[in-house]
Amino acid sequence: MTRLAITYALLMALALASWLVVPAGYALPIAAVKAGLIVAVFMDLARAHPVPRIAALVALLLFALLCAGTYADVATR
Amino acid sequence: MISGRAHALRITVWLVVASEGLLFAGLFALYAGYRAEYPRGFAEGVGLAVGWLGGTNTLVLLTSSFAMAAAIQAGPRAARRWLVGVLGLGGVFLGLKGAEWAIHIGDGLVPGAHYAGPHTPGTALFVTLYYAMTGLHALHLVAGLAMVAWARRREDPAVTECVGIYWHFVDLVWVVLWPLFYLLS
Amino acid sequence: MSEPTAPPPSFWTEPRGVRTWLATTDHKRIAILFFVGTALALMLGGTFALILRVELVVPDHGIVGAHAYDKLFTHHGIVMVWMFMIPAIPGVFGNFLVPLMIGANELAFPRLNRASFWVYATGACITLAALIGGGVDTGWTFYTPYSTTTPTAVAVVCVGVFVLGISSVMTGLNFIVTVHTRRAPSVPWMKLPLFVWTIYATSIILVLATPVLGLSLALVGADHVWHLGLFDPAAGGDPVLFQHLFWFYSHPAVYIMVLPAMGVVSEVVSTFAHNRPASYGGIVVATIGIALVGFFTWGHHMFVAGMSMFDTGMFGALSMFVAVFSAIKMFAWVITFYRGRVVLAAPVLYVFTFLFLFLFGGMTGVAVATSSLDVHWHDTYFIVAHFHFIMVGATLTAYLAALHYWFPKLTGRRYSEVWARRAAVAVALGFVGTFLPQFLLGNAGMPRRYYAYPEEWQWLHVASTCGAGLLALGLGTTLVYLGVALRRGPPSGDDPWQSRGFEWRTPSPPPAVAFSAPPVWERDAYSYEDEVP
Amino acid sequence: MDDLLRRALMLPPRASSAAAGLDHLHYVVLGCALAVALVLFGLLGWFVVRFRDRPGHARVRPGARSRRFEVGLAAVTLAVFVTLWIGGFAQLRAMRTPGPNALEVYVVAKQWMWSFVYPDGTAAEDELRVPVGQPVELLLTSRDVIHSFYVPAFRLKQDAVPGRMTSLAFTATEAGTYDILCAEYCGAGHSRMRGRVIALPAADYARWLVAHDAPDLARAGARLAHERGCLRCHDVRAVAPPLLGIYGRPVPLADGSTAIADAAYLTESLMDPAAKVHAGYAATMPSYLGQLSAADTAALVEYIREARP
Repeated sequence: MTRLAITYALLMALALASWLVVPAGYALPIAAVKAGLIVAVFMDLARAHPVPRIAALVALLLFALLCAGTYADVATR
Repeated sequence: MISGRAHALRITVWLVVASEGLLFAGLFALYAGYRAEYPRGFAEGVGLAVGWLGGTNTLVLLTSSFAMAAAIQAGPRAARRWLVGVLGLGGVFLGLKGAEWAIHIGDGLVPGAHYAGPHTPGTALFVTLYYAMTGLHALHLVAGLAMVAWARRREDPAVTECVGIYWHFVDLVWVVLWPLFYLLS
Repeated sequence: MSEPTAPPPSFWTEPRGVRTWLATTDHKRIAILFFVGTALALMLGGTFALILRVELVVPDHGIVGAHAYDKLFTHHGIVMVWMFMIPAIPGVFGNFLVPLMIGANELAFPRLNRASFWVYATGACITLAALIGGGVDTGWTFYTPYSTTTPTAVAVVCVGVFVLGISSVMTGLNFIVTVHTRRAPSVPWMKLPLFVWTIYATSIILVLATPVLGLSLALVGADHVWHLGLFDPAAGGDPVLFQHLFWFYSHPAVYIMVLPAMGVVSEVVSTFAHNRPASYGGIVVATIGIALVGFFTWGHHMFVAGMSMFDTGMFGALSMFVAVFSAIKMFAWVITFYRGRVVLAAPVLYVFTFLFLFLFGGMTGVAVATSSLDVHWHDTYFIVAHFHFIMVGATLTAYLAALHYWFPKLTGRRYSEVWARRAAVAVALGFVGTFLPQFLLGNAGMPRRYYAYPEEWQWLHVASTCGAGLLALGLGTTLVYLGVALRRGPPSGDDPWQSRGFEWRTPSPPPAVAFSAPPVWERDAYSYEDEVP
Repeated sequence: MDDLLRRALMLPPRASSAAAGLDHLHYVVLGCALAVALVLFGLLGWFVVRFRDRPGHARVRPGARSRRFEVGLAAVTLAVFVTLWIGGFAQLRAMRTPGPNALEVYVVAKQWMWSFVYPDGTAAEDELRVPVGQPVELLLTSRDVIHSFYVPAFRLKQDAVPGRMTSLAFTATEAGTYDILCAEYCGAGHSRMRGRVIALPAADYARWLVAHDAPDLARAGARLAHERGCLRCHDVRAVAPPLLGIYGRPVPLADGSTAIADAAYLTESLMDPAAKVHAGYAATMPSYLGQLSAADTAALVEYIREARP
């Protein structure tokens, strides 16, 4: 339970920082950190069986692939 | 080979999360492509957003995610109370989101032909993507609320855990959506 | 279903009554329902194809007008791709055989399995309603801005295909969880039959790629109804971005179509060569490799669409990697016949056709991926011939091989071997007659989806139509003798091909509950070593 | 032999500098396929006959195949495929870089016809005249849906995407008339949307240029600039970037990069002003997409090219 509370506090801190303090340039990296925390702790992927971990990794890889392929096409035209 | 219902349910919910994640990937790819083509139009679009509503919604959803995680670890009686918290916070999120949409529609920020927002090239696309992505997210959130209500009645730890993972996924999508539409101006 | 004459009780006869069939959660009965659905789709799609081929016999107006022609090739594409090619082998043979091959009585979620069929039927009905109600003339690729501006029933077809997509995801989900959690103890991962590996890999693509198709068609449908302008050039939208979303699904989709066919070929080759597959590990690596690397190559459909040179280079190179996996399988299949005991029958004749056509289908894919040749060939009949070599040449022939190979397993009866061989030869010759001329048409520069064409190419079209007639004759004959065998075929026994496959270790046709307890199989699915003195 | 093979494969005659290279790569790939087919089906045939099931067929234990053999075979196959790609991609880069001082011709595709605008402002429907031996660069766009400008004899095609400018570079090598076809499905008239490329020897092309009286394009452009209100903003420094004298000079862009103010940049700025925004200026210029005919666009560009501060 304390593990969850600490993570929750961290997430709220990061959200508030990204919102009020930190310049816009860091918004996406902070979002990535928060996403990582949610997946690892709240969704308990850190201690999960390898199969869900592989599924999450492949989904993330394909998500990034589609965004990168589309962005690269427009950016390098 | 771990057989057993909990393991099968956990794989299933992670596959659903992966599948829904890729449903959002298409929209994120469109956002990436159009942001590359119209950086100024998108920056101006982010300027239009109601900052405090977005921020508050982020804090609300993070709290609901914490409540859900607590419900998974808690005993049957405590879980039911945590899940009421999740339902409440989810409702608050939808309320704020509805208010936000009402404000924007009032300002004429409507996708498609009746768009009356700033005419910087790309801003109309930004608004259309805003409605598409937050709309799809809200749809998934409503589905999540229905599943949480069902899990609360079932009082089956395996079911609660799976619904929890799906709920965290909905929160995860919002965590990434929030900077795109509220911070990156 | 007609009642075979007093056979032992099997899943055909177990719970009686049509209502039990419609509400069944038995994976074997759901497989038969999928067979009926996909066979009807094949016949409908095939009829559209024949009308197209008869129309193209004359360089200008033939039997249908230009607008009707556009609708026909669109419907041919939609019905064939989403109602036959994608659901057929996983829906019919995956459903029937995967539980039998892993020693399970059922899929992980029987009710989800039933739902996946009825969602498929609903999606098919919605799509067919739109096709009858006015039809769609955008091509199965729905390129914007034409798809968002044409006044045809695009929105309804988008809903129909979206629902078919939901059925795909359901089926994929079910198979993945089944293979992970329902394998009998004597079937560890590295003893899994190759057909189960291909269904598992296909399910990964079904679950991960279909949502992106769902989104792109939802956007086209919504744009058609509420004019969102997301891809409308006048509002600053970029049609090339739609193509990115569409092909991100549609290239992995062609691997959804070919991977199960490869699984069938692996099984048939191993059985009729009575030999262990040449490289079990190599085929498994290639199967999973195709499923994952298949996602990296969608851009080779857009070399001349206005995509940047950087992306063109990246996608061309990556396409070469996915081609290597197919090549590995081709080598493995051929070498499996080395030092075997080769028995010739209809299934293996279809597999020889598969090997021949898949080689040239695959190599023309490599040729197009060089990106410079694609500038000449893109959107011409060369591409039509390339993907028909894979879709019809490889997947349909493998489907027919599966139909003949597992006909005894499904029905407990033998088909007429003489007629089967004649039909196989007719299908092979008819296919080559249909699509070889189209390679030449592509070289000559005839674009795709052309209603009228210059006269000098007419003789090639006439040849192609004759080939199509022979192909249709071959398929029609197959329908006839299999129908006859269903009623009056002699009993086949439990393992007519002396195969070591796990699926043959249960009675044919299997009872409603195949395994009273998890089976214990000492010898694995390819253990033909006991034939060697 | 080369021509015999070309004719056997139904390939059209070669009329552009890129055609020969493509055909030879075509032969190489076809050769690879046939060689692999010969080996594979030779083996298959031999195995099926040699090890067919017959009475007294003594089974022999199949030798264990080493993993090195499999990986080696895969590596060789990959090497061949990647080599083919390297050759192909090199050809593509050569095809897509226009030659020195290429003749720029605007191509506008519209549901079911092609129209061309030459540098001297004359417009033509369905007929593109080009000099043999001189590099040509086509600047393609579309008024409605996606079309694809395809000349089989040149082995070249390029999609014309609405709202954007795409380019196709080639050099005609043989005088003659070659079909233009539309290669991207665009509706009922897709198969009727045909034109002709007429490649003329340099002398005949020069005579053709003189023969038809080309209007003074720059004057026509100036007239248009007035009519369409361009001059209301341009050259008012505070509102819009200057037009006079910028042709060919680098333009600083809002995102920090610079672009050369050539015909493509000016046309794009007319059609899609926000694509490349001049540094320091707000992107408030409306789009003229669909309001300016190809001839007007060429006239305006000519006006900007000729005008002096």
